[in-house]
Amino acid sequence: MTKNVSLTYREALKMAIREALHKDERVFLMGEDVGRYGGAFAVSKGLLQEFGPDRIMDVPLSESGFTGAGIGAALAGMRPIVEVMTVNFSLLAMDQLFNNAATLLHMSGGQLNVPVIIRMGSGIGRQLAAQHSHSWEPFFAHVPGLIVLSVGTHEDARGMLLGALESLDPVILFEYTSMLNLEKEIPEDSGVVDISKSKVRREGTDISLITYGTGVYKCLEAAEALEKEGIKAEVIDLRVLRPLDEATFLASVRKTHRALVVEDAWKSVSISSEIVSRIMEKAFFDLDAPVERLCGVEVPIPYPKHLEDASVPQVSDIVEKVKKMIKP
Amino acid sequence: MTKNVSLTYREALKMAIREALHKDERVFLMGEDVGRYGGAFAVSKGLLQEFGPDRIMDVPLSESGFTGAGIGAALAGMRPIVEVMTVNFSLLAMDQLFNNAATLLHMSGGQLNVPVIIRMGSGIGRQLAAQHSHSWEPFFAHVPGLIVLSVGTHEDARGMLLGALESLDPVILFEYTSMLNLEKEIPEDSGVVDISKSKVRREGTDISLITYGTGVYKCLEAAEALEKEGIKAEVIDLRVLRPLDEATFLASVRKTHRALVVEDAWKSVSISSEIVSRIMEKAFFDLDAPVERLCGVEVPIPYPKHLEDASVPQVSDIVEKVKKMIKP
Amino acid sequence: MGTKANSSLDANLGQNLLKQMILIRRFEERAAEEYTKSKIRGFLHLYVGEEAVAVGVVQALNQEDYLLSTYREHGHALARGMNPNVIMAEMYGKQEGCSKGRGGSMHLFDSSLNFFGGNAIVGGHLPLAVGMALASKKQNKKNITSCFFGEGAAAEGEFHESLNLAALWEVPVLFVCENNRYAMGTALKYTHSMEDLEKKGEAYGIRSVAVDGMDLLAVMQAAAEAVEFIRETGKPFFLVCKTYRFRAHSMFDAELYREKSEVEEWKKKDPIPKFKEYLLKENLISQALVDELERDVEQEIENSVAFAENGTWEEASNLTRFVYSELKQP
Amino acid sequence: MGTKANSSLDANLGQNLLKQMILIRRFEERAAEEYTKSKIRGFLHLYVGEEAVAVGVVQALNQEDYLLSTYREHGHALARGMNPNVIMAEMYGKQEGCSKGRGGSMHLFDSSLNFFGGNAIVGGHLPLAVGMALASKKQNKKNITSCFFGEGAAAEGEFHESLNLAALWEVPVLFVCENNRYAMGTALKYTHSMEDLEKKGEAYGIRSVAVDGMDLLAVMQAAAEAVEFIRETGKPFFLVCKTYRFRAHSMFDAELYREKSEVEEWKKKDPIPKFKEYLLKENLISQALVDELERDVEQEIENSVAFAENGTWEEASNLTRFVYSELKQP
Ligand SMILES: Cc1ncc(C[n+]2csc(CCOP(=O)(O)OP(=O)(O)O)c2C)c(N)n1
Ligand SMILES: Cc1ncc(C[n+]2csc(CCOP(=O)(O)OP(=O)(O)O)c2C)c(N)n1
Ligand SMILES: [Mg+2]
Ligand SMILES: [Mg+2]
Repeated sequence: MTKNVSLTYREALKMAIREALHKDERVFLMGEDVGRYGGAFAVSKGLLQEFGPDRIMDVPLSESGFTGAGIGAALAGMRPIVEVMTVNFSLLAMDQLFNNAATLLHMSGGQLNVPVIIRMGSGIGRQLAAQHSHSWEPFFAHVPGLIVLSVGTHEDARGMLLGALESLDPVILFEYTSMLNLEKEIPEDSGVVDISKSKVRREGTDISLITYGTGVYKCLEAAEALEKEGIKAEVIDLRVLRPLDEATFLASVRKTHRALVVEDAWKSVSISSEIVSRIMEKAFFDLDAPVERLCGVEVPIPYPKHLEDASVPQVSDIVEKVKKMIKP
Repeated sequence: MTKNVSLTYREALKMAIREALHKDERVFLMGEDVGRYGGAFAVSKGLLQEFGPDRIMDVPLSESGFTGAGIGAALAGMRPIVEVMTVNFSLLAMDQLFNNAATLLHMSGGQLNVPVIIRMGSGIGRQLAAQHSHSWEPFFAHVPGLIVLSVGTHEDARGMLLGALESLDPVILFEYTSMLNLEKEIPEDSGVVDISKSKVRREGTDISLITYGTGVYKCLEAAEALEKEGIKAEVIDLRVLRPLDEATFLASVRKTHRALVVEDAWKSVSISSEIVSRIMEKAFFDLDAPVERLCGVEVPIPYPKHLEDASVPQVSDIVEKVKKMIKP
Repeated sequence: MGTKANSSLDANLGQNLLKQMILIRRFEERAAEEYTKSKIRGFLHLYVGEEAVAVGVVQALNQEDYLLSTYREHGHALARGMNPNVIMAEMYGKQEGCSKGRGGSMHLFDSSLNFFGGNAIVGGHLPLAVGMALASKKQNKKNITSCFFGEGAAAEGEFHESLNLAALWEVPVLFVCENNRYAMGTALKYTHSMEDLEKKGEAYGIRSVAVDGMDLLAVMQAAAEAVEFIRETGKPFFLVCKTYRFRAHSMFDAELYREKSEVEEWKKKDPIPKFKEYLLKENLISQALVDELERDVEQEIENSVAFAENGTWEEASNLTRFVYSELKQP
Repeated sequence: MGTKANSSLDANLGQNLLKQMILIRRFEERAAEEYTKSKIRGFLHLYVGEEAVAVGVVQALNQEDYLLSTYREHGHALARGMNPNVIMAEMYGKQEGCSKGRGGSMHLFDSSLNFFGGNAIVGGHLPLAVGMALASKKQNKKNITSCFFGEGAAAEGEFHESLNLAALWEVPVLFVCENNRYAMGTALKYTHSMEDLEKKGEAYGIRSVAVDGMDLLAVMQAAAEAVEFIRETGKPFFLVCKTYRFRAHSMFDAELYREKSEVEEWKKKDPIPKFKEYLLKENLISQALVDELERDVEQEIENSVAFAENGTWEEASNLTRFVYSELKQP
């Protein structure tokens, strides 16, 4: 039996990057302050010293430029890991990501591959207000040609990047800054993650909680609390937001007949909207009640803690909601 | 009784811009090639001669710069109409639109208004391939702080801009280049459009076709064809994609008990996903069958006509789909 | 020192400017303290060491002029005359804050003073500045727009687009680049192939000057000349102020990327003692008055903390205010 | 003419380059014809008048070098040696096209010739070029990356970011700005505050040269010098070619923004007759050979149209091919 090790989400992310750099000499990490500063959130701290400036490249504030350069380097045979410091700044690189990375394979009739990995610190929870708290998963999940992953657990922090490294197509990795210091146990031999599959994080029979990212631990905690009240919630971590692995959540809904979708992103036109639609289309007759959504409140995120907290679903909100759904 | 006049979608758009310029001296139009070239699609042809270069401003290829300048001018008391030549290039201005236009009112605690109008030529249908055929309505509709409108008919081409001019908040206007030459009749006194409301474009009792943009005429044509087969389809033109006017489409679904959502944008995480979700949440028990979606096929749009046509719903697809839904 | 402006510096003005610099310095030191007590959260970017830039430039402007700044904007806000109370309350996230608590440290706004933020996307406010100046031109207003940003921002595409547009359209913008030699942990030489940033302005045909940003008198004079040029010609101006931040980038920064000794070297150029000694030497101020100013500043800061402490929290039920306008078109 | 290169021009090379220019010209004239017959659709941007730039620069490169171009790229593709058949078939949207019909006129790609498009977002390929050159550097390859774009593109933020990155990282990119004085209908003076675009390169510390883009020999020499500099130093180079497009921006353009007489003036500088006369005068070609070249070109073009006509349409069932890779990691 494998032993468990305890580590933070940050440490798990760093282990993955280190392993990628060791495994494949075509890999290099580029991004603002990844080197000398040690990474805006200390994820890459020490890597410059270990791998040198050719493989850990600090870049100027030029999101479109260096993201595009990462795509170009991928076209020319490298395996760049581009860090966009936070997803908020990816708005400056959208043209490169959507008009180039996502289209070149198709536009060239299959001639060109773009094996680039884009890592981005994401999400709300650090009181950084309206311009620094975006959850842009819904944008990326809309765009064909991209593979979009959400790192909701420590195991995935340890292994998703390595799974992404096996892809010939561009991969967008959402990492969550609010989870960086969180410590959890994972199996010592925890490794490469299959980036095509969702995962049932907890089994249950009464309702399916479908979520991703920061929602995973929140839903697990809610499921724990619900258990005490006699409600068995199944927790599905979507993990791959594009292309969606619908088989996993549909199977769950067909078993539980009820579902609640939970995410931090704003509600309208979100990942949740898509999940609800797929259930409507493919499991309508399995439902005992309408699927519901708990999402981010539609407001530019405010700075004060109590308002920030109020703007995304909390564990207690999930518990309350489920209870209302099951025992109305 | 008012007379009807016949005009193209392009002419209707131009009439609205002219009227806006006449009505309010704070209004000016800025964009690439809006002046001397006459507008990439000839929408603003002649306006430079009529209003002069201060009010019809050609700008360099600097989408982020001039969009931001439009936002700045709005902050300082003007009423800019910014034309982003096509929505494909708006990816370069996302930071300005989402981090500035959509947030300034909130971040400033209500101090600042951003009465800017962003017009964008949109959609597919001219064989312009993967980098020039985007339908980005879903992105914009996701973002609080923006008002997002879709100009699906000639009446709206004539009046939506004027409605938008009354807003103190940023308005995004999707116009459809594939419809520019289309000629239709509208009432001669057709004027300002209420930009908060959807519209029932055709009444029916058997199914609700919910759509927007290029979907409107397609659904009307489909409804016509279905009528001949004894199926009465109601056609809802959403018009305002954010904030959604859900009352209108929910009322329709409560009446018809069946719905098909139609749009050109890619299916996953789309406007349709949101419509389906709202129906799930608020009209589940009114449904006789699952709501379905006909959306863009998830591929970067290919160049050849037959493949381009195959990548978005056609009238015949809508007719077929409805027939299957109603008489399975 | 020894700039032309020396002789003409009025004692009142000198005292006022010294007080502003001390206020900014002490206010931020207090903010840092409150941060460690978790009264202030989020990102907090201190301006310590750079005070001469904000104070020197802002004094050259008038009340009608527009100002835009970055997330490192406490100095500009205070120099503009914003009340320390509403700034501190904003950093506490209280309703009484200038942005009703929504923005925090990075989003100070005061439209009554034409202070337009408090912008946290690096480079994102440059296009806004150009547009505001364009509006002034269209409205035949005589005001100018002043826009502060760091040298790191000058690597962004929006810098390029904004300078080109401002020059093309001939609009009255004062671009003030605060070259403090670091963008977070990335030194100038890793950010720009051309370290003489004023050369960049020239590539757009924009009049450009670099000045010692640690010397208040030098900044004042350069700013005065720049503002005069802009008001006369209606054209933009690019002013590079060479400065240094004495503290970390933000409260999260371990400062691995620079030597302590470098920081110590720069601290010798601290603009506050330098300017104070100048005033004393020129008999434009007395030590007693300096002490009084410092006491006044302490009091103002105490007041601001008390004001913030006594502020109220917004009701969570008001969470969705200010997403759309409550008023209709005037 | 009268450049240093003259004397050393080899007859074979001269004939070959003349043929390339004629091929590009005639190929595009034919494409325009097929457009009016609706055989070709979408946007079609002609390069007529600018042939000396593509031919002059591309001949200076070798097979290992990477090339990137815009939506006005037929000239670069043909100069690179792409088969006219697969280009014409691509414009017809046939499966036999270089991009399997997916791309059309704006998206020609040929990875076997290191030709990387065919990019239709103005300025969007500049960052790609920098990244490809960075890869070469990391891989210790000796090839360079050549990137063509218009003067309009130089107003985009991505131009600024790309030049700065290339200079900072010291990577081997040849930036070729085709200054044809118009970006669609917007003349240079409305696009750039500084019309001498080579000055822009200098602001990044990049060696920059402007050359007469209507003169093949001048372009050849400038390109040769630029390429030599890049290969020797590993650093970028900015080459501005002053040229002109004789035809409309695209097939949708009514050309309201310029005088016919201006176009006529520029047509007098047509690079093809100019170069042909030079070759004749220097006895590097005979009129008989010119006639033969022209006949060959006509034949190639006929063949390409026949090839395109005979091509097959992709099955609609294959619509979603090439969204994700069919192969796994090698
Ligand atoms: C577009 C964008 N990219 C990255 C960041 C993260 N960030 C905040 S400040 C900063 C450094 C900016 O340096 P500079 O412009 O020199 O200003 P300074 O902080 O030195 O005053 C970075 C990278 C951001 N806020 N916005
Ligand atoms: C980002 C972007 N904005 C706008 C356009 C529309 N557009 C296509 S070509 C063009 C003009 C480009 O001019 P220039 O760079 O000088 O190249 P030229 O066409 O003259 O060769 C414009 C505005 C586009 N394709 N991409
Ligand atoms: Mg700095
Ligand atoms: Mg041009």
